[in-house]
Formats: sequence, C-alpha cells, structure tokens
Amino acid sequence: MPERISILIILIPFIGALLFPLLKHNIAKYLSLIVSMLILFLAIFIFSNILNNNPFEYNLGGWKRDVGVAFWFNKFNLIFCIVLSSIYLLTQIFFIPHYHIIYGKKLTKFLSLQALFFMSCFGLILTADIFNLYVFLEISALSSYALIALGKGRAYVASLRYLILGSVGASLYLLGVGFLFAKFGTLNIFELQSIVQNQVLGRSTFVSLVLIILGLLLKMGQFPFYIWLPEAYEHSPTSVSTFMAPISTKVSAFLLFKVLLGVFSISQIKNLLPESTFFVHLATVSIFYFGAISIRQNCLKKMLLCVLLAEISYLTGSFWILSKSSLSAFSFHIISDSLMIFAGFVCIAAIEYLNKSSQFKDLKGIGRKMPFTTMCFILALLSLIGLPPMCGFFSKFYIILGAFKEQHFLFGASLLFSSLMLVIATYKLIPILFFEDYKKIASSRDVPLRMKFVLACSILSLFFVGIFSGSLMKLIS
Amino acid sequence: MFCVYYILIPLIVFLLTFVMLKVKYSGAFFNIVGSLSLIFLLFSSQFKLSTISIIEFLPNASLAFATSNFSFIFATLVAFLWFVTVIYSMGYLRTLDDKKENKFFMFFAISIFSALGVAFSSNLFTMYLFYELLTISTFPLVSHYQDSQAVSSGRKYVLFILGSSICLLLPALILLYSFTGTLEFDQAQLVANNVPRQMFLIIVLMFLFGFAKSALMPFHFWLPGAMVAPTPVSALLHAVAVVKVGVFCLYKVFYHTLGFENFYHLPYFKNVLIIISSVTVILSSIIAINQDGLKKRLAYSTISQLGYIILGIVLFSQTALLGASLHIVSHAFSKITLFFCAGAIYVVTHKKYISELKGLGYKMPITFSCFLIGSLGIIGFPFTGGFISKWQLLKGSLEAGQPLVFCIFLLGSFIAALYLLPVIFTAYQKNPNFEEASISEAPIYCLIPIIITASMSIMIFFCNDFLIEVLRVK
Amino acid sequence: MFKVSRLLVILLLLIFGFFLVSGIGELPLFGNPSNPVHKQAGNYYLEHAEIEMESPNVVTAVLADYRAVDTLLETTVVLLAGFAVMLVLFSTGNISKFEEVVNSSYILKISTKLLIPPVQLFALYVLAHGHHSPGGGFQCGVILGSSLILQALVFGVKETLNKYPPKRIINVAIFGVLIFYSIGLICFIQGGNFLDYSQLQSILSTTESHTRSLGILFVEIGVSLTVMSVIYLMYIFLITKGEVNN
Amino acid sequence: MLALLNFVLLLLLILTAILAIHVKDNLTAVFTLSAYSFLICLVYAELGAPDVAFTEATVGAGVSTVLFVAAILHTTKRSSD
Amino acid sequence: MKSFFKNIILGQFNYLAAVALILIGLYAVTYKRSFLKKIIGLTIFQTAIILFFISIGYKVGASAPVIPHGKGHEFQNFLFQNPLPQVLMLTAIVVGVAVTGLALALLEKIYDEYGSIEENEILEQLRKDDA
Repeated sequence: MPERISILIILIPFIGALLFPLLKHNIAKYLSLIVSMLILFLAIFIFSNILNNNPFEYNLGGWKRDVGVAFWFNKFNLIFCIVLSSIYLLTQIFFIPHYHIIYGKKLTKFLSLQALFFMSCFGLILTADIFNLYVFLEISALSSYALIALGKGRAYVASLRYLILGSVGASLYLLGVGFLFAKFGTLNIFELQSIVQNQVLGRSTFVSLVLIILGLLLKMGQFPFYIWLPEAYEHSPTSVSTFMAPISTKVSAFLLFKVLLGVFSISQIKNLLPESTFFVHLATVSIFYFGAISIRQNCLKKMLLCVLLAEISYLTGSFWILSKSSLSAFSFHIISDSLMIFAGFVCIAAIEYLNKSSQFKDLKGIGRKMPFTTMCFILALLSLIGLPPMCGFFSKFYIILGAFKEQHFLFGASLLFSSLMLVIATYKLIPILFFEDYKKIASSRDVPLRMKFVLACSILSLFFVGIFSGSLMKLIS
Repeated sequence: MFCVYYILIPLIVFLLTFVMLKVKYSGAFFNIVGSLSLIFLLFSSQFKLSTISIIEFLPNASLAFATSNFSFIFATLVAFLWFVTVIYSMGYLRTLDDKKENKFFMFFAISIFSALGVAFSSNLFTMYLFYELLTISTFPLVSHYQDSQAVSSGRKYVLFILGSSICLLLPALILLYSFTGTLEFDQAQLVANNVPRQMFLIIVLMFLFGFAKSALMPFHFWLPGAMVAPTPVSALLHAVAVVKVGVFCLYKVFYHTLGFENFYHLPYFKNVLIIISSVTVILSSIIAINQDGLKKRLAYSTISQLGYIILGIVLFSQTALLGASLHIVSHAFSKITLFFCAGAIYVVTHKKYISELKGLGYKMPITFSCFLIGSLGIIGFPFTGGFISKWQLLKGSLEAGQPLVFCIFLLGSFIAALYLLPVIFTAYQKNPNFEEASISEAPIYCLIPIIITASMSIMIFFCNDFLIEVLRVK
Repeated sequence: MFKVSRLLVILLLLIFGFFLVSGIGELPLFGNPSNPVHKQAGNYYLEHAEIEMESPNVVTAVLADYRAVDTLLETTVVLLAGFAVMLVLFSTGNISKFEEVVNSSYILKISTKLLIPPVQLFALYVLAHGHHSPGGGFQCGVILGSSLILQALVFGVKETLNKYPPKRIINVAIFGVLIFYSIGLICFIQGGNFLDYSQLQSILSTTESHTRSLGILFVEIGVSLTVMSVIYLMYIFLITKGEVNN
Repeated sequence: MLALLNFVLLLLLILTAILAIHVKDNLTAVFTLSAYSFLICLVYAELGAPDVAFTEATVGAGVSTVLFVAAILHTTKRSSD
Repeated sequence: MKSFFKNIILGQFNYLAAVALILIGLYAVTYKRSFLKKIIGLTIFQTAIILFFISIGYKVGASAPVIPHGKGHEFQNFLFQNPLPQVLMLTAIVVGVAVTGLALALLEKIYDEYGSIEENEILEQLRKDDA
C-alpha cells in the first residue's frame, strides 16, 4: 500500500499549484501552508517505511520501466525530500503573513510558481528516466526564471541572463542524453546500467558524459559558469532567494551524482574520463578564489552568496575524487549545506524584515536591537566555519577525510582556507553587529514570534544533523 | 558512568543562570552551589575509573568520556578554583557595581563545562569538540566590558585560537584519522606502523602549534591581549582553565596518541621541540621584566611557566612528565593568587601599573604578603608548591640526559625572581605623598580567596606525596 | 556574454565542434533499421501500440499513454510559461492606456470572418483524429490559439479582449491541466498507478484497448485547451505589454 | 533521390541559420528565423516524422514569429551587431 | 579517403548539419551583444538538438509510424520509423516556445527599464548604478 501512496509527494504540490490561482488570496496562502505540511508528513511516512523494507520503484501508467517512465524511491532520495519539504514549510511559516505586502495581486501566481518549483525539485530527485529528468529540469528552470523576475528592475536582467545560460545548460544535457540514447536505445537509468555494465565504452559515450557534465555544471553554477548566480539570488526578492538559493544548486549537484553514478560505475568513469582530477583542481582554485572574495564583501547577502559558491565547489571537488568515502561525504554535504545556507538566508530575511537592508553600514549595533536574530546568524556562520557540534564541522571533516585518503592535500587545504576566511569575515563582523554605537540603541525590538520559531527550527536542524551525522552517514553510504 | 555527572553540573548551572537571568545575584548563587557540589562529588568518587560513550560519529571517533587519574586531578583543580574565583568575582564585581553580573556568571559556567569536557574526554575527537566550545564560550568573557579595547582584543583572541585550531589542529586530526583509522587515545603502535616518517613530523608540529591555547611563542599574542578582561576571568581562565586545557591536550596527544616510543628513534626532532619550548620560556620571561602593567607582566610569566610545562612533556621522560603535571597544579595556585592580588589592588586603587604601587604595601599588608607567597611559588622557592614541581622537572631533565635543559630551568626561575620580586620592593618603598587614609585593605570577599589560594600553594609542598602517588600511576 | 574577441569564440566553438564530430564518428550509421536505438523501446511501441490502444498513430499512443507523465509535465511547462509571462508583464495599468490603430480593410475583415470558423473546425478535426493521422492535443491547441491571435490581429486587440477576457482564459488553461491531472487521479483512486488508463475500464465498461484510446482522447482535450489559452495569453500580454485590466 | 533532397534542405537550413544570426535588422532576422523553422519542418517531414513536422510548422513558424514581432514592436528594430 | 568522405560526410550528414547548427546557435548566444540575437541563437540551438534526435530515430525506407487500422498483428517493424525520438521532441519543441515566450516578455521589461536590449549598454548602466 505505501508504495502506491508515494507518488502523492509529486501530486500534492501539483494540485496545489493548479488550485491556488483559482482561490482568493488568504485562502490560497493558508492552503499552501497545509500543502507544505502534508508533503513533509508524507515524506517522513515514506522514509519510515523504506527504512524497514528495501527501496522500491514506481512505474507511472503501469508500464514496465523500459517502456514507460519510472520513479525510484531510495533512502537518500527521501532524506533529501524531507530536507526540501521542511525548507518549504519553514519558508511558508516565515513569509506567509506578509506575502500580500510584497506581492499584492501577484500572490496566487507566486504561490503556484513556488509549488511548481518544489514539485519539480521532488521530481528531479525521484525520477529514474533521463528524459523525464530533462522535463523536470525545464519546469524548475522556468519557475526559477519567473520567480527571480519578481524582483525590482535589475532582476529582469539577472533573470534573462540566467534564462539564457540555464537553457544552454539544459540543452547541452539533452544533447548528452541524445548521444546516450543513440548508442544504447533506452532512457531508464537502470536499463542503461545493465546494458553499459559489460560493454567497452567508446568515444560517443565519452562525448555524452562530457556534455551531461557540462550541462549540469552550468545549471549548478560551478566556477567557470557561475556569472548568473550572484546576480540572480541577490536581486530576486528575499522571500524567493530564501528557499531557492539553498536548493536549486544542490539539486543539480545531486543530479550529477544520480545520472553519472546511476549509469556508469566508478571504474568506468575513471577510465572514460582519465583527467577527472582536473575538476578537483578546478574546485580548489574556485574555493581559494571565493574564500578570498568573501572577506571583501560589504553586504551580508553577498558574503553568504560567496560562501554558497564556495560550498558548490566543495561538492564538485568531493564528487570528482570518486572514492567511496568522498562520495558519501558528498551526499552528506548536500544535506548539511542546504540546511546551513537556508539558515543563513532566513536570518538575513529576518534582519531585512526589520532593518530594510543587510549592508554592513546599516547593521550597526543590530546585536543589541535584534539579539535573537543576530545570535542565530552567528550560529549559522559558526556552522559554516565548522564548529564541532554543528553539521558544518562534520561535513567538512568527512570531505577533508575523503580528500586526504586520496592524497588530494591541496583540496583539503582549500577547505580549511575558506573556513579561515570565514573566521576573518566574522572577525570583521562581530564589532559591527555587537559593539558599534551600542549605547544609542535603547530598546531591543526583535522579529515576531513566528519568525523566531523558524529561526530556532533552522538552527536546531543544524545541531540535529550534526549530532546524528554518524547514523546519517550509515544510511547514506 | 560518573564522569558524565561531573560534566553535567556546570551545564545545569549554565542553564539555571540562563533561565533566571533577570533575578539579581542568581548567577553567583548557582555558581557557588554548583562548584561546591562538584568538589564534593569529585572527592566522594575516590578517583573510581569509569568510561561512557554517548554518540557514535565515526567508526571509532565518538563522543565518549573517561576518567583517568590525571583528569581527576585537573578536574578537582578546576572545580576548587572555580569555587574560589566565584567568591572573588562576587566581591570584585560588586565593588565595581557591574550590572551584567548574571551574564558574566552564565558564560563562566559554560567555560568550566567545556574545560571539564576536555579533561574527561576519552578520545581526540571529543577533546577537539570541547576545545572549540571553550574558545567560543570564553569570547564573551574576554570582551565583557564592551569598550573598543575589549572588543579588539576579544576579536584577536577568537581569530588567533579559532584560526590556528582550524588551520593546524583540524588537518592534523583528519590526517591522523585517515592514516590510523581511529582517534582513540592509546593507539601508539597503530601510529608507529602506518604513519610514514615525514608525515609523523608534520602531524607532531601541527599538534604542537595547533593547541594555540598553550601559548607557545609564535602563537602567544592573544594571552597579553586577553588581560583586558575583568580580573576574575583572567585569573581563572587565562591563568588556570584555558591555558592549562591547552597544555592538557598537548600532554594527552603527545603521551597517549602519539606515544613516547615513536619519538625515541628521532633524536634530531626531539631537540627541535626542546629548542622551541625553551625559547618560549626564556624569551617570554625576558619580555615580562620590562612590562610595566601588572597584569601584562603576570601574563608573560604565565607564558613562560607554560613553556616549563611543555618542556617537561617534550623531554619524554617519566619524571619530567610527573614534574610537568605537578607544575600544572602548583603554578595554578600561585598564579591565581597573584592575579587575585592584582585584582584587589585594581579594585581598591584603580591602579594597573607597577610604578604606581609605591608604598601600597603598608596600606594593604595582607594582599601583598599573599602576593609574596604566590611569587615565591612561581619562582620555586622551598616550602612552596613550585619547589616540588621544579625539583621533579630538574630530576627529569637530568634523567633524560639534557643538561642544557637543566640550566634553562634554573635560568627561568632566576629571571622569574627578577620580574616578580621588584613588585614587592616597589610596594614596600617609602612614598612621601601617600598618606591619605582612603586606601584601606581589599574588601573581605576578595581577601578570603587570596588567603585560601596562598595557603593552598604552601600546603602542596607539605602533602605532595599524595599528589605524586596519584599522578605517577598515570 | 564576455568581452572576448570574436576569434577566440570561434576557435573555442571549433574545438567543441571537432569534439562533437569525433563523437558522431562513433555513432551507429544514420538510418539503418538494425541500429541499437530501435531495438529496445522503439520496436515494442510499434508492435504493441495498435493492439493495446487501437490507435494507429503510434506517436500519439506513446505521447499520451506510455510516457503520459512527459506530456502532463510538458503541459505544466506551457501553463507555467503563461503564468510567468503574466507575472513578468503584470502592470496595474488599464486597457484604455493601450492606444491601438486598427486599419484593416473591409475585405480583410470579411475574409477573416469566413476563414476563422474553418480553421477552428480543422483544429477540432486534428484533435479528434489524433489516433489515426498525425496530430493531437498540441497541434489542435496551437491552431485554436493562432485563430484567436488572427482575430486579435485583424479586429484589434480591444475587441478581442472583451470577447475573450484574459481572466477567463487563464481559468480555461488551468482547467485543461486539471482535466489531464484528474484523469490520472481517477486511475490512481481506482487502484492502479497514476495515469494507468486501464483502471478506467470499470467506469467506461468497454474493452481495455478501447478504454485506453478514450483515455488518450480525454487527455488530448485537456492539453489542447491549455495550449490554446496560453498561446493566446502570451500574444495578448506581449502585444499590450501587460496593460490588460486583470 | 531522397538523400539528395535531404542534403539540399540541410544546406539551405544552415544558410538560413547563418543569415538569421548575421543580418543587422531585427525584423528581418525574425522572418529569416521563421523561414528557418519552416525549412526544418520540411526536413522533419522528409525524415518521416509528420507529427513533429506539424508541430514545428505551427509552433515554430507560426506562433513564435508572431511573438517575436510583438516583442520587437515594443523594443527596437535597431540591433548593433 | 574516399570511403571516409562516403560514409562520414554523406552517411552521417544529418548529424554534421545538427552539429553545425549547434555551433551557429552557440556562437550567437555567446558572442552577439543584442539579447534578441541571443534568443534567436538559443532557438536555433534547441531546434538543432531536436534535428539530432529525430535523425537518430530515422530508418531508411520506412514510412511514418502510423500502422494501418486493424493490421497491428502482421507487420514488420523495419517498415515504420522509430516513434520514441519523435515523442520526446514534441515535448522539446513546446518547451522551447515556452522559454522563448518568457524571454521575450523579459526583453520587453528590460527595454522599459534600460531603454536598450544591447547587453553591453545595459551592463554599463548597471555599473553606473552600482558606483
């Protein structure tokens, strides 16, 4: 029975997206809250029943997987879905009461775009058909272009540039799928794996591999193709970048993992792509570069975006080490990083809710004015730096461990360098937040209770994932 | 099972003070009760060994606690001085009518919690967790006064220790784990057979300088900076808890994780370690001579005494190690007396510099006599605790066949006398324009702790056989 | 994108081109029937579509039944594009501000009056015969949409707007996707997997292959409604730059 | 015979693509693009894909050209390169 | 050399044409300054990939994948084209149009804001706003 129910995780946000524009504004608002709650409980329910019996496949339309389209539910997919749905729920709780101020008449359409974005993220995680993956990719891309374009004047330019680069990336991915399809004929990941297993892989599979990697690196915003990312998430409205920034890059990174390792085995990738360590060096260079930039930023959001870009290079670097331990570190980092970046963005949203801007010069003495929010932001920053009890430390620990085992010392050093840069950034930030014109601020007016609840939840999730990282790692590997 | 109780007490104190933040004096009350119950619990346990593992992060790197003789001694030291410092800081803060007293005590309790966590950790991983927690929890204490100078030194403190721990300690930890696959303490043979030679040297150096809290020479700048904190903080934390935690970690890593036998076939490398620590001893005591600020001078003397302890560890001989652990205890008592006296002087006369202390001895006889006892303890004069530990250190250096280190120990004590005794002489000089009677003895709350710690530093000399017997059995 | 010189861009593209051509050299030869690509799914569809779904046009069969999810998601993409254009070009201005000169001659008006109904009829024919001859939901939707655009072109946007107000048309678009979605949901409620038309047999009480072909027809209707309204909406919003009083 | 038609159509296709990119005026570029999509619809028909040809004709040649022209109406015909 | 010309250039010409169109599309997307030209390049790039997919599924001498009514049982599958690439490409075409529609809407809005659709002019104005 639970196998049949599991498709609801895609259907509920879908029906929500369709119904929202038909309803009145506040009904739609609270319906979207209910929808996000439903998805979270459903994801937890499916995950709990996967825990005791093995992963299962869902054939859409009742056709076997080589004929129809199939979804694949396994442990890590569901953990990622739980993280996504909790981010969706927390964003809704945080922003719902003042959505109508931000969006006014566009509210219901925004809600359905948001629901479609999350539906496509769930689809991307679960689908086992590489062309279906392309269609989900297009839905998530199109909804992110529209959501980014909700911002002020500059958001249109950012959205158009993101559109062009995103479509080129998706089409390159489609071309890669075309080469695979021409050589092996089927579109399902597991069918492909059974065909590819005992075959010597020629030039065209190498080309398809490179094209898929190029396409997904473009979608992920890895170092050479990252121009669109800072602008897109900076000029889009805060309520959009809060849920989109942590998720969209992580999902495309997860796609890289799913498609490449679903179809080919590690040894096949290694001999197909001998210079795979090039990507590790590329990631090291980009981590050093973004680490250096993150100090010179004068706005909280820009600083967090530099950290986000550095975290993406952690992912590519630890993926391309292609060893067992570094791949499980890669998947753990996906989970912990989306939570950390989400916590950071929620704190910035709370600060901008009261303080209207997150430039350093406007943040004087905010520690006194909003003690709870700044404390949460400092905790999120400490987790990004890698303080032990929180998940940032464990994800860095596992990645560096994987890197050292494979003698990639420079990559490990770059991770430490970037956390050192973050320490220096906090070194710069602490006096501004806590001590400058401390006397002038009399009362401390903090964010309303629901925002405090969301902040507390996101920080507790960091501690939770940190403390139970051991059992999480056993689940993942 | 008991070691978890010891650690939980300061945590409970922290939570209670946090909850009752608004209630006046609640912080002091909870801290006193907490420290007393901790002391009682430690003594009632008669050093029974027990281990417990709570959460399993990695195959064998879990959050686990274990008690050993040395950790018991260290914990009792910290607990006792915690009690004494709380009484002292009640007097200190009350006279300066500090409004944020409860916040002060709250962070005090959490720092003690992390110090005890390090003391009782049973593997390198837990020790690193609490080591980091200690850094974060002491930062608000260092920048307690919220003025620009406190903030800049507080920031420097965090940057130095957090930066060095991330850049040196974390990679060393991970390298060790990637080679030996375990972070448990007693894995000397594992290290011996699968850590390549030059990697072993790098790991040792990383650990040596990674523990920036032990204030080795290039990484010592944060300690004088942290003196800007209120005196009880610099007394307990920067004379006892924080720096001793750094040295404690060094002791655990060098003795248990890396193991003495791995160093025997590296004579050249042992000399390098000895040179580094002896440079710290000599150089910091020379700097201490021309420091005019009283607390700055005491800070540099702490650095040089820590150099003693590290030198004791690095000599890799049993008696030197015993001497080092004894020196931890005796130096703690005498140094905390000195800091208490400095605090008392500041409370009464708001004077920070030694040159201004002319003629104060007659006005504050008790404070300065205890100051004399404390400085004698530091110098290692007979009838004080310092003598015992220095005696063992000297015996250890001869046993390890390092006559040069023997002379350095003696030279160090001699220079210590050079920068501590002049303070007494200036205090007891005649000072013509110093008649006003307003200067009276320090408040009673400050005096009691000073007397207690001074007498304790003398008492160690007389009942040292108990300490030596407990420490020798490792 | 970058301010690099033209030569460098061309050089980079040529390298990329040689890289692709080297891959093509390895591909199976163009056009021979025994290529691996046909063996797996391709031949299965050719052999079973006509038997299982009574729909000679195999492409519509695969489109609407075997890989029905792709079409459902693709119709959502179209709906999403409609929403996105409305959101981007959303402006609270009213239609009166949009000045428009309609000088289409009398002959043009009469001929379009004569032309539009047959075009719409042909679109319905394409929809109905999606099984037998090339055509189906998308093509019918686009033709219907272009007939509306033709009307807007010839008779002016204002008049078409009050005949087909955007507020109604967007609901039609949502209704189209809802049809497709609810058919899938009914199959889900009946006990099968999502979009498994054989579950409708108990409702439609005909042979299983006939239920599947009817399922395909309903789905095609949903798709055409959405595509029609979104194409029309996109044109209206682009031409009036959002000054539509919605 | 069929291969020759395919060959000629593809050459024409590449020509119109280059033209659509190269031509200065936006409107002519859009009309060349619609010619391009009409040609590619012929190629699909010739490759035995009537459905795809039908869709490409209606969507590519028909609707997207109208949308392009509507967009150019509100922006500029002038294009710098 | 002759055989190379015969089966690579003539045999796989469809793929080569697709690659050529891809290069033209990418050239326009990366090098052209006007956003409209970039969108045109994008459309060409996407239709080139559709051409590539369709020519994968082509069988020489086979007719359209429409099987005469009722004759599903006795037929040979080499007589009909492979339907799968055609289904996939139906989706890709409509997705392409959806993306182009959104891009044109954004183009109009950018023109309202910055008065030009040339990327270098817009970037100058952005840099002036930042300064």
